[in-house]
Amino acid sequence: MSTTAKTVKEAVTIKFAGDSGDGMQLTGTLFTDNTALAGSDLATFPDYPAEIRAPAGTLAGVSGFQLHFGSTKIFTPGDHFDVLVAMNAAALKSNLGQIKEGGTIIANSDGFDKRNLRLAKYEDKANPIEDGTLEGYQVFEMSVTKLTRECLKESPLGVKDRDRCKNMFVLGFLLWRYSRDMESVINYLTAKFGKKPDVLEANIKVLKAGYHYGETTETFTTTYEVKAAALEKGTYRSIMGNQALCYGLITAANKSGLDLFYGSYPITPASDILHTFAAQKHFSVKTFQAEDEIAAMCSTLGAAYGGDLAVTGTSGPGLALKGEALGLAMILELPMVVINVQRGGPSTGLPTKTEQADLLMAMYGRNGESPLPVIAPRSPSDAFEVGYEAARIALQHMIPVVILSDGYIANGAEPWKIPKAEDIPEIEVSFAKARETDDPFLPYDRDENLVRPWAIPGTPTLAHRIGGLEKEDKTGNVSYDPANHEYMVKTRAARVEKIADFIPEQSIEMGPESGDVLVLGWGSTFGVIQSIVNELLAEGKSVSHAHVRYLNPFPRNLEEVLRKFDRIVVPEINNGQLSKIIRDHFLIDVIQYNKIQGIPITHAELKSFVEGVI
Amino acid sequence: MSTTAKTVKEAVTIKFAGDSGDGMQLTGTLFTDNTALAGSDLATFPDYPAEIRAPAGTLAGVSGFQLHFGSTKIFTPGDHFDVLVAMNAAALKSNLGQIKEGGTIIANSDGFDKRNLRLAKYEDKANPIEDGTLEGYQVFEMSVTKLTRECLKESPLGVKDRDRCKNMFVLGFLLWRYSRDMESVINYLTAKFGKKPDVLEANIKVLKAGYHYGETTETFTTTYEVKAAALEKGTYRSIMGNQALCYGLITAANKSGLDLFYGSYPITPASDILHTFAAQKHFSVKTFQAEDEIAAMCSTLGAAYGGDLAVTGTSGPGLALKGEALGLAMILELPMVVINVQRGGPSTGLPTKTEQADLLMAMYGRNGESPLPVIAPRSPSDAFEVGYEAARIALQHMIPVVILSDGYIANGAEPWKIPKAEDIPEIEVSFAKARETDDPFLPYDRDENLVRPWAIPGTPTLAHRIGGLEKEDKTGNVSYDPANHEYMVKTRAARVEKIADFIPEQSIEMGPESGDVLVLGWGSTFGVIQSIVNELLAEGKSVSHAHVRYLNPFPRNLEEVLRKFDRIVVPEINNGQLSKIIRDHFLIDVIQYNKIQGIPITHAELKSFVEGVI
Amino acid sequence: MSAISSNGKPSLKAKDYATDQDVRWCPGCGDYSILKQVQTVMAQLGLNKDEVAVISGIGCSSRFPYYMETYGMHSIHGRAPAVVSGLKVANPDLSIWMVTGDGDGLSIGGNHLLHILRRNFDVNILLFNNQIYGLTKGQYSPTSEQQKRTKSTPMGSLDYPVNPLAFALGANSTFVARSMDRDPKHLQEMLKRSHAHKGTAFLEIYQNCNIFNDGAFFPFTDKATKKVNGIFLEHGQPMLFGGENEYGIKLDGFKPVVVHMENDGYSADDLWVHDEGDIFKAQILTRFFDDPNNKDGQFYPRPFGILYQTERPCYEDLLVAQVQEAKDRKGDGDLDKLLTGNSTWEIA
Amino acid sequence: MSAISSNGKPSLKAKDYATDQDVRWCPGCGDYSILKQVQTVMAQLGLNKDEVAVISGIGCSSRFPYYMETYGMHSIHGRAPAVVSGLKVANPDLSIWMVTGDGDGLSIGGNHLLHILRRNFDVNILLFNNQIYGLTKGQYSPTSEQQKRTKSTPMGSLDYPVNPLAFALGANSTFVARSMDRDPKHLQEMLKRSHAHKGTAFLEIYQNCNIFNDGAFFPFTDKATKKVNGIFLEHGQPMLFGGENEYGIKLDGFKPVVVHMENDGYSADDLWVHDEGDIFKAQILTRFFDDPNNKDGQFYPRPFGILYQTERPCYEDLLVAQVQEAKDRKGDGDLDKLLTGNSTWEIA
Ligand SMILES: Cc1ncc(C[n+]2csc(CCOP(=O)(O)OP(=O)(O)O)c2C)c(N)n1
Ligand SMILES: Cc1ncc(C[n+]2csc(CCOP(=O)(O)OP(=O)(O)O)c2C)c(N)n1
Ligand code: SF4
Ligand code: SF4
Ligand SMILES: [Mg+2]
Ligand SMILES: [Mg+2]
Repeated sequence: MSTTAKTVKEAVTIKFAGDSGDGMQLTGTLFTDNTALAGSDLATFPDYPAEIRAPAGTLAGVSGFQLHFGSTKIFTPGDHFDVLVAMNAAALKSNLGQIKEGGTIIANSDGFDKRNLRLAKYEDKANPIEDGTLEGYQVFEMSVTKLTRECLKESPLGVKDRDRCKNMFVLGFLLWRYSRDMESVINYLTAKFGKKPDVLEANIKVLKAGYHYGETTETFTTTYEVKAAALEKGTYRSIMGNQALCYGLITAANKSGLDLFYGSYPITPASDILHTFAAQKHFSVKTFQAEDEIAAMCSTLGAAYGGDLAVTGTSGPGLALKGEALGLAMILELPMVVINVQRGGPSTGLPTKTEQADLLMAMYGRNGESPLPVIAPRSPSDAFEVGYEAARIALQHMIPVVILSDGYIANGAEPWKIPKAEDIPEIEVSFAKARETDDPFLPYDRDENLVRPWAIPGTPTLAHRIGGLEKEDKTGNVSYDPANHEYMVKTRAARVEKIADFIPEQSIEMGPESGDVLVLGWGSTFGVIQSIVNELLAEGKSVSHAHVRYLNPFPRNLEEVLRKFDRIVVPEINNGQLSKIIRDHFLIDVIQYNKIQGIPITHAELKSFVEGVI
Repeated sequence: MSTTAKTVKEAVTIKFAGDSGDGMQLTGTLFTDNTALAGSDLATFPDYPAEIRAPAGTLAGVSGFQLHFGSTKIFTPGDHFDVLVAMNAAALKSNLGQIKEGGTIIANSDGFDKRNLRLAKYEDKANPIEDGTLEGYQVFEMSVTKLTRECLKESPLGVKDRDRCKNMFVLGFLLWRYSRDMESVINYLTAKFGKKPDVLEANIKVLKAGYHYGETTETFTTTYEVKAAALEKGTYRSIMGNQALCYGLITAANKSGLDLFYGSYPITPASDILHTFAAQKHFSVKTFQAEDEIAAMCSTLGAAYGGDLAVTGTSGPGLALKGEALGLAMILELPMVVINVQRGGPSTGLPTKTEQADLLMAMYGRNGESPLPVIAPRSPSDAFEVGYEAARIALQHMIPVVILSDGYIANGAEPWKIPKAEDIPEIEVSFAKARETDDPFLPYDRDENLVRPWAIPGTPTLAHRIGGLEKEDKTGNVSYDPANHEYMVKTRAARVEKIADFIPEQSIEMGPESGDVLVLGWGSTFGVIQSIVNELLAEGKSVSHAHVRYLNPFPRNLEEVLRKFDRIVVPEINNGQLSKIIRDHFLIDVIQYNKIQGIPITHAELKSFVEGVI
Repeated sequence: MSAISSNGKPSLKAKDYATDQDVRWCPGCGDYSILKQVQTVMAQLGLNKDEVAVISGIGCSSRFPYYMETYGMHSIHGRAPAVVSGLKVANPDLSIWMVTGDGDGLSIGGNHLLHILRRNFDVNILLFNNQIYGLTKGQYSPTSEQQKRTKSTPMGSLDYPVNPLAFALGANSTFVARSMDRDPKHLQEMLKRSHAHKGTAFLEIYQNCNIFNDGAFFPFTDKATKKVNGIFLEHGQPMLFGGENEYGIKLDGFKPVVVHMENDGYSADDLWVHDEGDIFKAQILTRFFDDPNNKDGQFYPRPFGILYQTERPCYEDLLVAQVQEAKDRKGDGDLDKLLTGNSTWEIA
Repeated sequence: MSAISSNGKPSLKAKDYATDQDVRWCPGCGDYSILKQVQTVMAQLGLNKDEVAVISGIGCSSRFPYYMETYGMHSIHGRAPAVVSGLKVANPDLSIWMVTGDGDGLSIGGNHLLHILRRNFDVNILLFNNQIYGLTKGQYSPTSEQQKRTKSTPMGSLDYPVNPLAFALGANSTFVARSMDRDPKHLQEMLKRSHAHKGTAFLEIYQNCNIFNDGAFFPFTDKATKKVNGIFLEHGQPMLFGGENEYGIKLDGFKPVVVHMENDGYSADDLWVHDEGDIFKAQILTRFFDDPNNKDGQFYPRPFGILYQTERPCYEDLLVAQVQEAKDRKGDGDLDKLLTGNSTWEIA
């Protein structure tokens, strides 16, 4: 039994940082699962290097995983770290700036040899651990590599495989430090390496070594505990944004009794959507890796014509390419879902970074009058509902729906209270039926919601032609008639407006219904806005938070909601795009807060900005 | 000598309408040239059938040419016709609606036989000339076909060729009716058919026959005269929009000492730009018919990198396809001109009709923050200046400039006072020069106007790399640095704003500097706005006209100009796109007048709308 | 495909496949004949109108679907192959006929054509080759001969042309054939063979654009000259041509040689016997008019018929099988299982 | 291209063509070797850095320009051929090297590749074929073998692969060759030949992606196996391969047959003699590993070297000539004449 004191903490942020090869993503994920089991609320954020495998030991090669967990509600992965795990010099250097004052640094001293220091560009190879650079921090040096090798000296594994275990040492140590047991990790390892007993044994051995290293080494005098958070009862899992989006869409397909077609061309950060769907073929999911984004879009509208729940996904440059074909999809009035996982732009931009700068393109990036519904998830788990919602709107209104996610949501993970399949409503879909009569079928004859029939090729008596030329009302025949054109343009706009009758009204997420300041957000800024508004309210400030999921059409009551506040702050990870749309729609001025750095808005910077506005 | 009385008229609108094969475009053009020589002001508008050669005699096959000329200033081709020339039943039927009350119809009775009546879908082949349909109009029947054959019965030509001359009969008749001489036409015919004496003779013979038919036939008691307009002194020619655009750009290339590269893929109504450039190779114009619009855009930015005045042109669907590559051009900061001749959308839409619905796509149709300058011509001849202006801005600011023309401007013609080459200013272009120093060349080191150097491959000591990834300030090296990204995004926006220092301030075209109503237009609505404001002012109303050529950035004083009026009316051939931008920029509400019928706004409808607003 | 039309009426006539829309091609356009042959063949095959989809891009040729009383889509320029791919995946039982032009299919659409050919979806592709851009009023196309003077090339075009059938072979097409608008019988035959082929059938159809490129194929359609300018390939038959088969083609190694049977004293046994299954000989056929080695401009007749055909699994069948295999392995997807995943925890 | 660099210094070394940017490929990536060979060859050819432009699309391979101390552009995915076309027209004297990948060049960029090949701009195209999408972390590519299991195809890919060299021949390429990252000498030789070729030189380079598709070309690079698995083509030489040229290839009509020289008792004279100018034999070479008729899975070695080469005028030269011709005919453009046109009138 250990003699160390135990301190209870409300919330902790840990950053695991090391070389791409050091397995920090896995370490972080396993610690996260364990944390979740312990009942904390949490949020995570991985940041991968831009290159596939940047040279080992270099700054470009640093891979990180950030975890923020606590006994209170956790909204973001956190601005600054209480603890930094630095497996080598580069990892330390590239994260030093974000450690809290007096924060803890756990450094693998074996990662600070001459070579590593040189690669990390430490001038004349001065070791920051020794030269006082880290003054003011609590630094724990551990010779992780040596210790790992030491405890595996009997292992039949080769050196390379042995060294691979070193992340388990760190993990074990942290589990001890935060008063956890090792069970969940051991289960994982057993499931993964069951067939490789040597590897399994080695990993567990090192894990335990790390754990006991904490217990036994006198240097470490305190351990910590973060109590369970008051989360809603239920069964939880951790889920990532791209994954949640796929599950939402598969659920929609299942609930509408349709096959799901996914036509896509790989692109960061959307590729995982293709990978996830490709693994779910037993849900009648058909994936098609097209030759480019234009083919992806066109195959998707082809599949929609054919009667599938058709989905395509891409990122900014890909959506730009899809513009023309998306215009065709729009005029054809076929149901489909178009996912755009936004990344840093313009052009190729910052492929591995996050941004919200494709909103205007999603709204206006097509020739002619070509409005489409646009909706955006606000967090990784929210993407599940948004995926389902997009499909529902597409199918019930015979219209392509654009989903605007982003890299931060796509790769972020958070706990998710798992819904029961039976609790999720069915989606009514009825294909047009064969007719008795001989008079011509009218593919553009609309119902009271301006929705045309979905007539699937192969259905008797419904043969009809559609295309990209302006079409006559009802018959869908090509028409150059001036009045008809205006009527159809207005009708296509009205179709989008009509959707507002079938979506929830805009709600205030937090704070009073009216007052001085409303912070109005969309997409992945949800977490940070929640956290600052939460604090400001606690400090007795008059501030509220509204978050727009339905960007087109807006909820009917949005204007009303906005007019109840004196000042409206719109934080965006772009140069002010929602702001433009709000001004245009309501002639209401807004106060923009724009950060365009490829990274999320931090709690601190947004809070001080909003404080300045109150 | 004729005994007929002569009436002087202020302005006349004539519509020449016939089968695609009847040569109405030529007839109209020749009469127009003759009219111009007579010193009238004028405006014309051709409307071709959507199909290449719709079946002869059908409504779809009707080809028309509209001419509005007068001794006062002429702003538009006119809403309604004083005279309709109808070569067959279909031509009559599809134009009847637009003839003024008591207007004149000159009908080729040979075009009203059973077959023609059936093709024109006249119920049970009732002849409108006989069944009273045309009551209230002054109808002149001439058996043009027979008369033509008659006067050519000695001609060695075959029947087909003889019949081809029948448009000359009509032309001759109209020349007589409007007190003209035949010289200009005879000159044209001589130049064209000099090598085919039989054809030449036949055409002249028929022309004169038509002329004398008027003189001698007792039925026609009056002729008309339209006196010369008070136009600015000088040498004039008639010019079409696409042609003027090309001439403006060739002039810019010539004045900047650069070769002109035009990379394009054919598309209606932009194809003639390619055709025009292709015929000017002796101006060092190099045309490249690319495999698609993406290749057109990329070859254009390649040529810009190589040091040419690089230009590409397309219409809506093509611009949608260029979006991604245009984003690259933007981040590369290379000079080029991108022409979009707008047509009816969305999707393939109405290819042969006009529209202004690509403004928002031009502004926002690219991924990421990707602002570009956008300018628009207001009339066919104005396209000359706009072409030159676009090139000037592109070259002086190292930036792609988007020109938004439309089908109405592209195919419309108007008199143009020919400028002297020597009076057109040079455009300063200086490529970066070879350096003595060995320190690295900085491709993104900007001058005080935020303009980077144009360093042409092949220049010693300037080797450098550019690309679509975010680049470091000055060096242009790939950079993932957050602060640098924000700096570069803001700088690219500032570059566009900076252009406002180098363009004229917004002027009021007509009417007081301040007052009740300002009619704010852009592009091809110029003529119709001028004409109604002109009339309203004459009627003592308080109304003014401002026309925005520079859509991005706006002239510095635009807001000031707008705020001087109580109400602002924005007429657009779209669903309200400039309106959106005005509201967003200035939080000034506007009164939209939107017509989305693929045809220009008429004088009458706009006037009554604006009257309603005053 | 049943021989009985959906509404229980007996088999259909050609005109039953026509819509009520006025056909908007120029009088005399070769497209009329192709339309007629397609309708005729569908009637002969007894195709069910409701189980046929005609998909096109943009161009005069691509107006085709509007005139077919079947399902159809007039999509966007060059993208029909991608639309077809998605439709076929969603709806594998459809008989899909794709119509494209030399610009639509080989200029803007070349990439999609390449990929549909290699994936081998079971569709029939009809490429109307008039060696010109018709709809945009007469610019040269990728199949136009070099030096062609058009609106966009007043001094003559510079691009070396695409050889559609050589391209198709290079793209691993499983069926490569050529026919023409002016030979209804042959065209019908080729349409039937295309339909019979399981996989992507690529049929180039010479089509006269009498407005912008009149007579481009005159030598092969004109009564007086066609017999000697064209050769009609038949599997297993010696390569004979000319009015009375007075000419033949034999192979000297890899070099095809045109001989006069009588004058040069040859018998059918001496000749090259056409083998639809031989991709290398097919390559030679595609270059009868485009052989870089034929420096001395040796004359060869233009081959019509099926140059090459082979069997290969179709993409949609492989996909269907994979979905089935997944279900066999994992059972039909269970939502709760999917949503729950492998690692969960309880908040009590 | 002078052998003296712009700033008057004597000829350059390979390293002089390297930039100051850290190379960001994975350790062990085949791209490193290719970069080195290109730099070495440029030094050997004495290319002037300022007269070289390296243009690429997007992909790991397309990072190439950042590492070359020449002019360069890292453009967008698949579009490099179009960028190159415009650049070459504006600047015909540049030595342009285009770098692309199997995804960049044959998936999204296939159409532009087709058209640059037929137009025959004078550029060198290096297609790094690693049979995978590297930059996007391991999806199958158009050149991946069927049934390949990747992130996007956990049950195996369904698409029948593109055969890059067969595609290039079908696209009327004037120079078609293959080499590999692991054979520096041969790669350098091929790079020189590409540079020497006047026209679009299409060089496929087998490149190992040791992260996502390691060992894809192992048989041709492994000491033990390469000799028997690859054959190095030389114009005018008999087709011999194997460590001591113990194997040869002869042609039975159109069928290539691998023989053991000694055991089967053959002499060099019995063998197929490689002819770079023969497009039909080149077709056979492109299908040594991809012959639909090779049902019985006959083994053939993989050909490396120049499969085919021919001469054809380059687009940019024809264009330059046309502009000159226009000037000769009409004289240098006179603005006033242009603006005035043929029919004017005076307002006095
Ligand atoms: C994106 C886009 N680019 C260009 C066009 C204009 N366009 C329509 S058809 C066509 C080419 C037609 O040629 P082809 O495919 O040979 O068909 P044809 O008219 O000759 O039958 C072009 C360039 C278009 N409609 N869309
Ligand atoms: C328009 C667009 N679509 C997709 C992508 C994502 N992407 C980048 S590289 C690439 C394919 C890379 O494969 P390859 O061309 O073989 O190059 P490699 O990385 O294997 O060298 C893809 C799909 C992109 N950058 N742009
Ligand atoms: S333009 Fe040519 S291809 Fe088009 S319809 Fe007319 S004749 Fe046929
Ligand atoms: S992913 Fe493959 S191709 Fe890309 S750098 Fe790494 S090893 Fe090379
Ligand atoms: Mg064509
Ligand atoms: Mg690759």
